[in-house]
Amino acid sequence: MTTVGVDWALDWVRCSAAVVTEHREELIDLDRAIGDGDHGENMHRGYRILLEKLDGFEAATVGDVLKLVATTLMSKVGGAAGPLYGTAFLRGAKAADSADLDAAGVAAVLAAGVEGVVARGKAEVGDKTMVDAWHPAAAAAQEVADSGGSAGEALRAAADAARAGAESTEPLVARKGRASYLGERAIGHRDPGAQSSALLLEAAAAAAGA
Amino acid sequence: MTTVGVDWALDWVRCSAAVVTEHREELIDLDRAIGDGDHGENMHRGYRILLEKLDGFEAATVGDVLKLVATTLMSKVGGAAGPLYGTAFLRGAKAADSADLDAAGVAAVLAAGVEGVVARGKAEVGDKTMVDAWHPAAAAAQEVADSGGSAGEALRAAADAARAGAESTEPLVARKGRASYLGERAIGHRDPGAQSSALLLEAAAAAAGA
Amino acid sequence: MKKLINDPNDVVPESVEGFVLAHSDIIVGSDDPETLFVSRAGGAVSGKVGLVSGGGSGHEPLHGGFVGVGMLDAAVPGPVFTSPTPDPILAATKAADGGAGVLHIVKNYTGDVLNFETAAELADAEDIPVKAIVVNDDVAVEDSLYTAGRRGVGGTVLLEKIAGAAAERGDDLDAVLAVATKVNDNVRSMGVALTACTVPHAGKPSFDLPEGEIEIGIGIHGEPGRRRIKAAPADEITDLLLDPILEDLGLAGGDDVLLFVNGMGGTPSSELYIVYRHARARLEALGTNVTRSLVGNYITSLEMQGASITVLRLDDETTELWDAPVHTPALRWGL
Amino acid sequence: MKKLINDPNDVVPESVEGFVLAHSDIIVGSDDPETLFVSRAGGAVSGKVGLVSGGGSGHEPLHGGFVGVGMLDAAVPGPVFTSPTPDPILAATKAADGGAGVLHIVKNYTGDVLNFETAAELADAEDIPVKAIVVNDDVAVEDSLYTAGRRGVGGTVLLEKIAGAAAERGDDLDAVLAVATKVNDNVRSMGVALTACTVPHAGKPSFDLPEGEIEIGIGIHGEPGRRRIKAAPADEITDLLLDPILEDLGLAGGDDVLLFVNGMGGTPSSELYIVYRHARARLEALGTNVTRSLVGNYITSLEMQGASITVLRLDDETTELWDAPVHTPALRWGL
Ligand SMILES: Nc1ncnc2c1ncn2[C@@H]1O[C@H](COP(=O)(O)OP(=O)(O)O)[C@@H](O)[C@H]1O
Ligand SMILES: Nc1ncnc2c1ncn2[C@@H]1O[C@H](COP(=O)(O)OP(=O)(O)O)[C@@H](O)[C@H]1O
Ligand SMILES: [Mg+2]
Ligand SMILES: [Mg+2]
Ligand SMILES: [Mg+2]
Ligand SMILES: [Mg+2]
Repeated sequence: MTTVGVDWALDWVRCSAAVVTEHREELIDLDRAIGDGDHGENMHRGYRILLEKLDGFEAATVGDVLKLVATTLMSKVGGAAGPLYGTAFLRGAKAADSADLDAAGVAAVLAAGVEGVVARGKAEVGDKTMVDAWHPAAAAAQEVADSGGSAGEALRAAADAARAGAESTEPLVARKGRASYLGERAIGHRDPGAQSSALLLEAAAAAAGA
Repeated sequence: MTTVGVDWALDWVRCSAAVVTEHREELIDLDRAIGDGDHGENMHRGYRILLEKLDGFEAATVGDVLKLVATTLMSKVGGAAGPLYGTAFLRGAKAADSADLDAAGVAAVLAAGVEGVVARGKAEVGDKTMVDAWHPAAAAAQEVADSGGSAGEALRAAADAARAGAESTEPLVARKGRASYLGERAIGHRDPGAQSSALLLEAAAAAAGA
Repeated sequence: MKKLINDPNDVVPESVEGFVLAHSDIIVGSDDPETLFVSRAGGAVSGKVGLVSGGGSGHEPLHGGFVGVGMLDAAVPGPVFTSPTPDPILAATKAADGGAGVLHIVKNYTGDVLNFETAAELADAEDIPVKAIVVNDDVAVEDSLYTAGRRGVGGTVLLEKIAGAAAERGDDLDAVLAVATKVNDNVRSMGVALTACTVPHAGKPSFDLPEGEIEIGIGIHGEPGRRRIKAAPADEITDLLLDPILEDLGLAGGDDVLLFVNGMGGTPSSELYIVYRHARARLEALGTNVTRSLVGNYITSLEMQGASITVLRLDDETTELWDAPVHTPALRWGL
Repeated sequence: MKKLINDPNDVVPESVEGFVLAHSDIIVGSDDPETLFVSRAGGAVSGKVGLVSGGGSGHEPLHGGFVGVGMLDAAVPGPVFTSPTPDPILAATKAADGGAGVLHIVKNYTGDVLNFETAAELADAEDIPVKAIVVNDDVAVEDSLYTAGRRGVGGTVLLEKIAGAAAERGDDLDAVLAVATKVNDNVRSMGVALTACTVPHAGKPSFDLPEGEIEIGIGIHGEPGRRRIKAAPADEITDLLLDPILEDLGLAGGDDVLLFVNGMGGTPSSELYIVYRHARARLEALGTNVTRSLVGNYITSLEMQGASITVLRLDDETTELWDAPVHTPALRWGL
């Protein structure tokens, strides 16, 4: 797809809800290892409620959908992930106030999202957080846009980069969030928030058929 | 031995301390199954202190020794077994106020002991308590006395009867003590107090070389 | 076995030592470790009936946690799950005697009954009048001539508070015994274990309870219960505990009750409140008024996971005595 | 997983429902279950600074158990181990506001900090002045630019009591914040886990801790600690917890301190007193005066076995505020 629009955004939410449900236990186990074991349940709770809210929801722009995602995650997920994802989607929504997004639009949404996460959480790349998935994803989308690719291609590149980014957290010591209390003991474990971010971005690509 | 005296009584205490130490865990496990898991430790504590008290203890009669046993168990064992054994040995001591006991004397001591346990604990034979060991033991000693046997023979018969008596508690439902709370679930388990009684009476026979 | 202890032999004396230090404003320990007991810091209250309880350790805060103004005068901790011997009970009885006699509050276990009986005889020989109340509120146990009778469990806590208030207001020994008897007659309990506990000396759990199974009708000494069932939702378990209590107590609509949900030591209080919630709904559906409540770890079994429910039928007198000020390490209000 | 619960989804609301029913003389629950919080039965106290705390559930009695006269005005329970969202925090803030502003008492975890921050912004938009104290007393965590900073643990309980008393005596928002800051600056904690806990939704223990091993430097969310060691006697473990506290606090001989030994939920109180005994001896050997003590389950991790030690350096003001009357479900004296 050259551009993605409101239908894609709605599909993104639905696909996200599906992968979050499917990977609920995996995310719980990742969080049990270096956190407190709630990340899968938190994300699952948020997306379950989000799905309900989608029923009869009228959106004119991609931003409308992303704003619903933002406020729902903010008010239903809790923990660290809730406000961070909430802010990411809120900033993303502001960057997406049109009916359709091309590759540059996709890249702008992702860049705004990363900025939101960083603004709230103060984490840098390499701190073993969701930033390690979002940051390369936004960069990869921007590259596709720069080289004239489609929105779908941008989303696929973002998803691939996010997956690699999530994997890249495994050898790291954490410097933010709960895993930072573990010191060296966090080494060898993937960050749950980076993994859920990769799942959400994979859902975004899937929703675009990319 | 035709008669047993103060030396035997002192040896009985020492042999008892040894078997109680050796069987401490077995008694704990029996009590874990149908009680609260302390019987082995309780008996062990009592006899350890008793051994210390034996050091330099001067006794003129078997009764003097049994009285020391009685007061020590009474004041150091606690639980149900402490007062019951305490009373048994106290009554036994009163029945043994001579330097030497023949078979009839042994039988009289054991009979007085059983009476003490029953007076305090109100249990009958078949209630799955230490009475199931002491009662046949006293009866067996009396039989040996009646048929003109020696003190050693009386103690051996008592020990054998006590062991059989302890075994006989296995198929029973308990009607006294902690095991009575279990109803049918006590079936198949040997009563810990009957088992410790059998051990003590075996020690009595061993101390007489019987 | 995982415990925050040093030598198993030192568990009780070290724990009591820490306990006395932490609460030295209101309690003292006995001078002689051979006759270990704790009593009120101020000594016996002249002219007041003294209240003494005790039993095996491992049920904390029972009984030491209930020594103080408005409740017990002295408590005697035995070895873990083992009744104390007569000597320390006698020493505690003397320490609690303010000249008006002493009430022994004894949970109905053969060992406790026998050792307190002997101590009472010894006290009598020293001219201290002693009466005893034997608490037997556990409906899990059949009360018949063919058992040792019902065990004393959660009702003991409520009885110690209410009888303590009666003594504090100046009742004489017979009157305090009468109040205690009224509480014992109107209180019933039943417990459940999700996991077994481990006696330090034994080093192994008191019974094996596989994942997915629970023991109904458990006592407080890690004895197995009357039956083992599949794990069930809290509301169902609550019903299994409450039904025999209600039946035995014969509650009538309009009765006032105190509802006490007790933790066995290893259960989070959040779970106790889930049990409380359903028990309360059941009682209210019966037309009973839950006018007083107590939720928490008050009579425990070491680290056992589980709970017990106790229901006490109240009247004006027992309600007033429950509300009276109390200042002990584990129960405190109005002071 | 063995728990006295019904559906894992209902653990928090059902537990809070039971909790509110059991303590209806002093607390109320919010009307809207979507913004779940508990607050004082009488409503906001006019002219008094309101104190609001909250965080993931599973640490009971923290924080709901500390709502009442002399302590918190409202508490917000999130899902188990998950910070509540801004909506209920805002609702609780409004309920606690008596016109003198509101202090948010926040334990230092990314989730808590972020959600309370958002709620404070929303409250500000409704003209309720909010200040926040972020409690970070856990010396198990390195406090550096390269971590999320120290966690808030046991010190939170002491801070809520002392700041609550300051608000109750009429201090204004800045003054209450100053007292809270003083407590936070003078308190340090460290914990140990003997067993892991199980989040109801996860259904599995938060980490595997084999027989014979313990986790030193544990948090209250079932996070693994900083290191795992062989099980050791209680006195040794106590030293391992106390040493970093003493070092970080830089106690001097002659200092007055409050010694707080906290149970993680599944540890019998008898074991806590064994820890207390040794910690107290250590402090006294340093020439420190243990003038106040607290021993019990006050900030827990579900059914985890383990304990934490907290030491607070006291001065005359904080001692007086600690002693001031308090009447909450979990802490009560003088009333
Ligand atoms: N400061 C931060 N910046 C970015 N992401 C963070 C930060 N702190 C935590 N996270 C992310 O949040 C995830 C944990 O989310 P979750 O388990 O839902 O919350 P909590 O840690 O409060 O239990 C971590 O895996 C990490 O990716
Ligand atoms: N009423 C009784 N009469 C006779 N023996 C009894 C009675 N009650 C208990 N016992 C004996 O005491 C034993 C238990 O002793 P012990 O475990 O030391 O005490 P406790 O039951 O108080 O833990 C039982 O096995 C039984 O033999
Ligand atoms: Mg988490
Ligand atoms: Mg026993
Ligand atoms: Mg016992
Ligand atoms: Mg969390």
